[in-house]
Amino acid sequence: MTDHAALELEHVTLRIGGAHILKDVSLSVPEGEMLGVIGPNGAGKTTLFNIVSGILRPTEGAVRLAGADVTTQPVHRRAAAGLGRTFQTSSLFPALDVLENVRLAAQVREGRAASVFRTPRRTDAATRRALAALEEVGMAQRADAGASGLSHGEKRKVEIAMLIAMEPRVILLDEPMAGVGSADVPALTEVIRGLHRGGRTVLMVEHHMDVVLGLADRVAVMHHGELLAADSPEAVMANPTVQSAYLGSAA
Amino acid sequence: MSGPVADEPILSVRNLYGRIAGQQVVEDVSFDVPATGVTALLGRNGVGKTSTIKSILGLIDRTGEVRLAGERIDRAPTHRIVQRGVAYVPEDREVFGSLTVAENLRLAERDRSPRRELVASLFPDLEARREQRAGTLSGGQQQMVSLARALVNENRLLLVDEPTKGLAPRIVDEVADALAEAARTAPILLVEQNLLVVRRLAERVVVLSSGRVVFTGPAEELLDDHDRVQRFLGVHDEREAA
Amino acid sequence: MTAKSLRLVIGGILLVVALAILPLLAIDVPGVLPGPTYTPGTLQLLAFALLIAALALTYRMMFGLAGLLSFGHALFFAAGAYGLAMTLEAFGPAEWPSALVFTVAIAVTLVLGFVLAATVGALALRVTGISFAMVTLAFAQAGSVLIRRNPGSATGGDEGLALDTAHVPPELVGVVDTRNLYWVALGILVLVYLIVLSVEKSRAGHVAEAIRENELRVRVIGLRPYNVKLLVFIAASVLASVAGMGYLLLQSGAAPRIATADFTLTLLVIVVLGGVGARWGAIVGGIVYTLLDQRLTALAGSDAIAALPDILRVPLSEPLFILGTLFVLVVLFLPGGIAGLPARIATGRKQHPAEPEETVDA
Amino acid sequence: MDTLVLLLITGLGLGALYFLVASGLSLIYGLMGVLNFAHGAFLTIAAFLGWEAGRRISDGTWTGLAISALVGILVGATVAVLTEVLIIRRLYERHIEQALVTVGISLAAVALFEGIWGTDPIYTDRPAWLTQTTEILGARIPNDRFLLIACAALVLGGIVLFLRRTRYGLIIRAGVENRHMVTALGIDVRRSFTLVFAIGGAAAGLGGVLASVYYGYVSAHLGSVLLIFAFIVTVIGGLGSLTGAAIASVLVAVLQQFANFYLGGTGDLVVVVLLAAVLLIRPRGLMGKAA
Amino acid sequence: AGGGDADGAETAPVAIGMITSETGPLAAYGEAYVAGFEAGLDYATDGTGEVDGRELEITWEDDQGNPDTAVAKAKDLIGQGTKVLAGTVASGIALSLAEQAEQNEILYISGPAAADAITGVNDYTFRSGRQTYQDVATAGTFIGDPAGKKVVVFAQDTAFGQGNLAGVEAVLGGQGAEVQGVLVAEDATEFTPFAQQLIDAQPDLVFVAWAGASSGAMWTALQQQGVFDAAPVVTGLGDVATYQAYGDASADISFLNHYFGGAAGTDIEEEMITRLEEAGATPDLFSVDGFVAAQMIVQAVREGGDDVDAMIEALEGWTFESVKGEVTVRAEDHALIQPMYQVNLVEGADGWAPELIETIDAETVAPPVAG
Ligand SMILES: Nc1ncnc2c1ncn2[C@@H]1O[C@H](COP(=O)(O)OP(=O)(O)OP(=O)(O)O)[C@@H](O)[C@H]1O
Ligand SMILES: Nc1ncnc2c1ncn2[C@@H]1O[C@H](COP(=O)(O)OP(=O)(O)OP(=O)(O)O)[C@@H](O)[C@H]1O
Ligand SMILES: [Mg+2]
Ligand SMILES: [Mg+2]
Repeated sequence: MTDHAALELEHVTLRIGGAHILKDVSLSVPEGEMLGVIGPNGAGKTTLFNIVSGILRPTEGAVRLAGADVTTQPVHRRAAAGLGRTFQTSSLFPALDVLENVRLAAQVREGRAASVFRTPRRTDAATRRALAALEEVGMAQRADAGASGLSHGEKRKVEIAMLIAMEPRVILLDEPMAGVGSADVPALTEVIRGLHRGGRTVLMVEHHMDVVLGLADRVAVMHHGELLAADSPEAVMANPTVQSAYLGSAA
Repeated sequence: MSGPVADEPILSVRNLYGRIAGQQVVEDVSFDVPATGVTALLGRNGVGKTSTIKSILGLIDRTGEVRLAGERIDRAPTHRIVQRGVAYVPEDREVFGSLTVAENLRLAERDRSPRRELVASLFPDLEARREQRAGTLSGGQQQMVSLARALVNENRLLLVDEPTKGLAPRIVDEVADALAEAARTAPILLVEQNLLVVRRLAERVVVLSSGRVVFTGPAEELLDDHDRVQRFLGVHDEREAA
Repeated sequence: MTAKSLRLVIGGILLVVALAILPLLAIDVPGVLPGPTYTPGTLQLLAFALLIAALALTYRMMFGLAGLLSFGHALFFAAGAYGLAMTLEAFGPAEWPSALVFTVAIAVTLVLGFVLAATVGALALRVTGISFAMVTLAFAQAGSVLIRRNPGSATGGDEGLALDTAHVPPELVGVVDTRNLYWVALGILVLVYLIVLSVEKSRAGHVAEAIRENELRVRVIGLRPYNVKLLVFIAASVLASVAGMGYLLLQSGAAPRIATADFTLTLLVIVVLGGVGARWGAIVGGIVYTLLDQRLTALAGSDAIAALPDILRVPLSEPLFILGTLFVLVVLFLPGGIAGLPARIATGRKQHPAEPEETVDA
Repeated sequence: MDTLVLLLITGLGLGALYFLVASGLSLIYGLMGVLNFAHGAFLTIAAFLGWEAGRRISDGTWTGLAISALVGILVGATVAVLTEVLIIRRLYERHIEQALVTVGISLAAVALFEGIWGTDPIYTDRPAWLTQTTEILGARIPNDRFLLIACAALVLGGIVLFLRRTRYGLIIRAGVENRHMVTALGIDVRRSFTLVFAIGGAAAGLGGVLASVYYGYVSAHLGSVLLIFAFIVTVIGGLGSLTGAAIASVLVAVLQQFANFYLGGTGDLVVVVLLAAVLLIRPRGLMGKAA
Repeated sequence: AGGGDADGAETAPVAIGMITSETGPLAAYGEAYVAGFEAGLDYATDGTGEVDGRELEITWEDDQGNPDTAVAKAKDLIGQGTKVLAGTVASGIALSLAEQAEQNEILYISGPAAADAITGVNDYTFRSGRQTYQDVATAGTFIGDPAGKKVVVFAQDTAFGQGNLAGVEAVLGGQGAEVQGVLVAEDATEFTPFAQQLIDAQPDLVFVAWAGASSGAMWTALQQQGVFDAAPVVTGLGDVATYQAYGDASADISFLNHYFGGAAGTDIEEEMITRLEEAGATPDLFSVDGFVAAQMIVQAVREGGDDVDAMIEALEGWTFESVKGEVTVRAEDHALIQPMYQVNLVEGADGWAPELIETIDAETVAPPVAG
C-alpha cells in the first residue's frame, strides 16, 4: 500500500471510431497528492477520468490503483475498492432526499450495502456517517430536503458529502466549481482542501485557475488527448504552450 | 429588421412571477433591458436568475407583464417569442445529444440566410466535428454548440445563461469576444458568475436576491462598490471570482 | 418512528382482522358485491380480488420501486398456477399421505418458480428500458405459446388445466369451502405485503430506488445495480407464483389467459389505477379493478342499459369500454392514481401538475 | 424449389403487411419514445370505416378498394390526430403515462368496435385480380401479395423522403430528447408532433385496409393481432428507424414462414426467440441509434 | 316422483343456473344457444315455464368467454343453492364447470362446447350438443369405405384442431384409412405453403377443421393453390355468419353439419323455428343445443325433483324426440347420440345458403363409449 503510487496510468490510449481521443497517456500519482488537471475544452480530461473510474475501457494501456491492475474491472468494483468521483454535471438521485443520497454512499463503506435483511434506521452507523459528511460540507440542515429542489451549489456540496461518506482513497473531481457562484467558491475550496487533508489522493479537473493553483501540489496539462506536462503549478504556468493553448490573455 | 426606437427598452419586465412545480421561484421581478449593449443579471446561486429567463421565455409557469419592443409577449408560447427574434442559450447547454453537431445547428436556423460563416469562424473546433454526435462532445464543446445555435440567426435580443461555465480560460476570452461582437447588433441579457467577464461586457446590471430585484444600475456603479458586491453577491474581491 | 408508525401497524392489523372475519358476517353492499359477504359467490369474488391485489403488489415492487417495466410478469403467475397443477398431477407416490404430496408440490413449484425467475431475470436484466420490457415480453410470449401448444398434453392447451383434487386438502375443495379459500387468499396477500414491505424498506429497496433514478451513479458509489435489480425481480416473480398457486386452488384450474401479455397489461393498468406511488395503491387497484370488472359486466347485461338508445347502449354494454375509458381518465386527471387522491384532496383541487405550455396558450 | 419460392415471396408479402403496420408505429415510437398500444385501434377503425365506405359505393371493384384505402387513410390520420390533441399532448415527456393511456384507448376501442360491429369477422369482397395467382418459378403467388409489397415500398419511400427532405425528422428526434429546448429554438413542436401523428395514423389506416384485403375480413381484433408483430419488428429494427423496421419486418416474416412450414409450426416461437436474441446481443435493435 | 325431503319443496321454484357467453369472442354462439333454450323451455313446459307446478327459476350469467368468470359465477350460483347448471360454448369453460359440478355434486349440462373430453368426464356432467367425434365420423361418410384411402386433416394446432385429428385417427384410421395431419400454428396468417403441402400429400380426402376469423384466408389459399382440384375437401359448416366465408370455394366444399335451419324437417323443428322467429331470432347451428338442454332440464326436474342423483338417473339412457329427431342420452358416458347432416352450399339471391344432401343416422356416427 505504501510502495505503490495511488494511481498509475500506463500508455493509456483510447480510440472511438476514427477518433483518437487519448494518446499514450502515462501518469503516476503518488499517495496523498492533489493533482490539478487542466487543458482546453475537449482535451480529454473527462475521458481520462472515465477511464480511471471504469466507465470507458482503454483501447490500449493499463490502469493501476494502489499497484493493482484494474484495467478490466467494472465500475462498481473500483468504487468499492476506494475510488470516488463526481461528474461534470451534478448527478444525484433526485427522488431521494439529501440524507438518503449520502447514506447510500455510506452504506457501501460499511459493506452489505444492498442487503434485503437490513433496514436503514435513523440511528445506525451509516446514517451517522452520512450526517457527519453533510455536516462537513455544511449541508446538515438540509438533510431532509429533496435532492431535486437543491440549487446548483448545494448539489455540488451534497456530491462531495457522498464522496466523504464513501471514504475513498482516490478521488476524481470533474469541474467541482463549474456553475458555483462566486460567493460559494471559497467555501467549496475549503471543503475540497479538507478532502485532501485527510491524506486522500485527489485528481481535480478545473477551469478556475486560481482554485487549481491554490490547491494543487502538481498540475497535469492535457491537450488534444496528450499529456503535455505534469509539473509544479509554477512550471506549468510558465509553459508557453499552456499559455497559448489554454490560458490565453487571462494569464 | 426595424430597430426599436432608441430609448425604448427592447425588453421590459414588470411584476414577473414564476413557479416551478407549484413553488414560487421568481417573485415580483421588474427590470428593463435597453435596446443596445449587454445587461447582466446577477445574484448568488439559486436566487432565480435562470428561472427569470425561463419565465420570460414561457418555459415555466409565469404571470406578469413582459414586453418585447413594446409588444406583450407574456401570453405567447415559447416558439412564438423566439420567432420574434429572441435567442436563448440555456444554462445546462441542452444540446441534442443524439443529433450531430451539424444537425443541432441546422435545427436552430430560423433565418432564410443563416450566418453559418460567422459561426464557423467563431468556433473552428465545431467545424471539424460537424458529424460527431453532440452527446459525445466535451462539456466545453457542447457549450460552443449551444452558443452557436443562438448566434446563427440574427436576433433582436439574446438571453444567455452562464455561457462561460466550464470553459477553459482561453475560450472564456473568445466567448466574451464573440458576445461583445454579437452585442453590437443585438442587445444581450446575460447571466454570468465570472465578474471579470461581466465587467468587460456589461453596461448595466440587475441584481436578484431570493427571487427579487435588489439593484439595477450601471455596471461600474455596482462593481466598484465593494460593499455592495459583498452584500449582493457575497464576494470580497472580484478577482477572487474570476 | 413511533406514534405514527405504531398507528399504521395497528391500523393494518385491524384491517386484516376485519377482512378475516368478513366470511362470518352478512354484510350486503348492493351494487358492489353480488351478495352478502358470507355467500360463496361473494367470497369467491373477494378472494379473487385479493389474489389479484397480491399480484399487483408484486408488480408494483418491480415497476414502482425499481423502475423495471416488465411485459412478462404474467409468466410467473402462470408458472405458479400451472406449475402446481402439473406437479400435483405428475407426481405423488401412492404411499405418501395427501397432505405431504400437497406440501411437497408447493415446494417444488416454488423452486421451479425461483429457477425460472432467476433465469429470465439474469438474461433480461442485461438490457434496460424498453429493451428489457421487450425481452421479458419475449419470454412470456414463449411461455404463453408453449402453454397453448399443449406439449405432451401437459398444459391442456387453450382449454386450460383442471386441478387434480386428489391430493388437495378437502378443506380447499368445493363451494362450501370457498370461505377457506378466501382465507388462503387473504393469507397470501398479507404474506406478499409483508415481504414486499421488508424488501422496500431494506437497504436493497433504497438502492433499487436509486438505480431507478440513475444507474451509473449507483455504480460509481461502488454498487452493482444488476444484483439488486435481479434480487427485486426474483422476489417479485416468486411472490407472483405464490399468488398463482392461490389462483389455481381458488379456480380449481388454470386457463391460458393468465399467461398472456394482455394479462400483464391488465396488471399494469391495475397498478397505475391504484397509484404507483404507494403500496396500498396496488392493493386497492387490484380490488377495485376486479370488482369493477365484475360489476360492469352485470351492469352491461342489465335491463336499464338495454332500454337506452343505441348510442349509449352500445358503449355502456361493453365493460371493457368503460374500464378503458376510466383508465384513460385516471391517467390524465389523477396522475397519482387512487392512492394519490387523499393528498390531492388535502392540498386542494387547484394543484395541477404544471404543464407550462398548456397554461400559456390557455 | 417452388415451395421455397412460395415461402419467400409470401414471406415478403407478410413482411410488407407487418411493415405497413409497423411504419406508423415506428414513426410514433421514435417520436414519443414509447410504444403506442392504440395503433392497432387506429388500424381497426380505419379498416372498418374503409370497408363501410367501399361497400356502399362499389363492392369488390378497384374503385371500391381505392375508396376504402382513401377513407382508411383519412380515418387513420383523423383518429391519430384526435388522440394526440385530446390525450397524448397533455402527457408530453411522461413517456410511461403516454404508453399507458394508449393501453386504455386500445382496451376501450376494441370493446367499442365489438359493440358496434359485433364479435364475428365481417368478410370483405375485393377485386377479382387480387384473388387470383401469378406463377413465378413454378410457385403460384396470390396477387394481393404484390399489392402489399408495392404499398409497403411506397410508404417506406414516402416517409423516408419526408424525414430526409424536411426538418421534421430532426425536430422529432430532438423533441423526444428535450422538448423545451426545441420550442426555445423557435419551433412549434406541438404542430410537428401532431403532423407526425397524422402521418403515422394514415400509415396505420392504409395498413388496416390492406390487412382486410389480406385476411379477407374485418373484425374488432384485426389490429390487436397485427400489433404484437408490429411491436416486435419495430423493436428489432431499432428505435425509430424506419429502414430498420422494414428489414426486421421481412426478416421476421420470412423466418416465421419457414419455421411454420419446416419446424412444425413454431413460427411465433422462433420470432420471440429472435426478439430476445437480437435485444440481448444488440439492445438498440438492428438499426437503432445509441440512446 | 321427486326426491324432495319436505312437502314445501314440492311447490318451491327450482333454481337453474345458465352460464354462457353473452359478451366476448363467442357471444354469437351464446346468443343462438340462449334463443334455442328459451324456445326449448317454452316447448317442453307448454309455455308455462313450470314443471309439475314448480316454477323453473332461470338465472342467466355471462361468462365473457373467460373461465375465471365462469367459475366465479358457478360458485355464486351453487352457493345460492342451485342444483342444475347448464351452458357455455367454450370447451375450456365447460371443463371447468364440469369440475365444479363434480366437486359440489350438482347436475351440469354442457352447451355447444365440442371437446370429446367432456363426454364421460364425470357422473354429473351431461351434454346437450354434438361432440368432435360425431363431426369427424360424419366427414368419414363422404368417402365410402375408408380402407386404404389417404385422409389428410388440415387443422389449427389448438385443442379443437388436435381433437379433430385425434378423432379422424380414431374413426377413419380405425377403419383402415391412412391419416396424416397438417397442423398450423393458431396465429399463423399465411396458409399458401400449407395448401401446397396438402397437394403434395396426394390425399383421397382433405378434412378441414378450422375455427375463427382466419378461415376466409385459409379457404382462399386452398382454392388459389388448387387443392379442390386435387381431392374432395370436407369441413364442418358453422353458424350463419360463416356461410359467406368460403367465397368462391363454397361450391367445391362438402360440408358436414350439426344443424342448420331447416335441416331436420321434423315437427319439433317447426315448433322451434316458430318460437325462434316469434322472439326475433333465426335458427342457427347451436339453436338445437339450447333446445335440447331445456328438454333435458325439464326431464331431470320432472323425474328427479331436487335430488341430483335422481336427476342423473332420469337422464341416463333417456331417449326422446327433439329437433333433429330421436336422440338418446347414452347411459354409460352421457354422450348425446344424434343424427348429423351432409350439406352443400348453393348460391342464391342472398348469397350462399346450405342445402341438405343426406341425413346421417345417429348410430353411424355414435362415438365409442368414453372412459
Ligand atoms: N464518439 C466520439 N467520436 C469522436 N470524438 C469523440 C467521441 N467521444 C468523445 N470524443 C471527443 O473526445 C474529446 C475528449 O472529450 P472530454 O470530455 O474528455 O474533454 P474534456 O477535456 O473533459 O473537455 P471539457 O473541459 O470541455 O469538459 C472531445 O474532443 C470529444 O469531442
Ligand atoms: N425543478 C425544480 N424543482 C424545485 N425547485 C427548483 C427547481 N428548479 C429550480 N428550483 C429552485 O428555484 C430556485 C431558483 O433556481 P434558479 O435555477 O433559477 O437559480 P439561479 O439563480 O439560476 O441559480 P444558479 O446560479 O445556481 O444557476 C432555487 O432555489 C432552486 O432550488
Ligand atoms: Mg470535461
Ligand atoms: Mg442558473
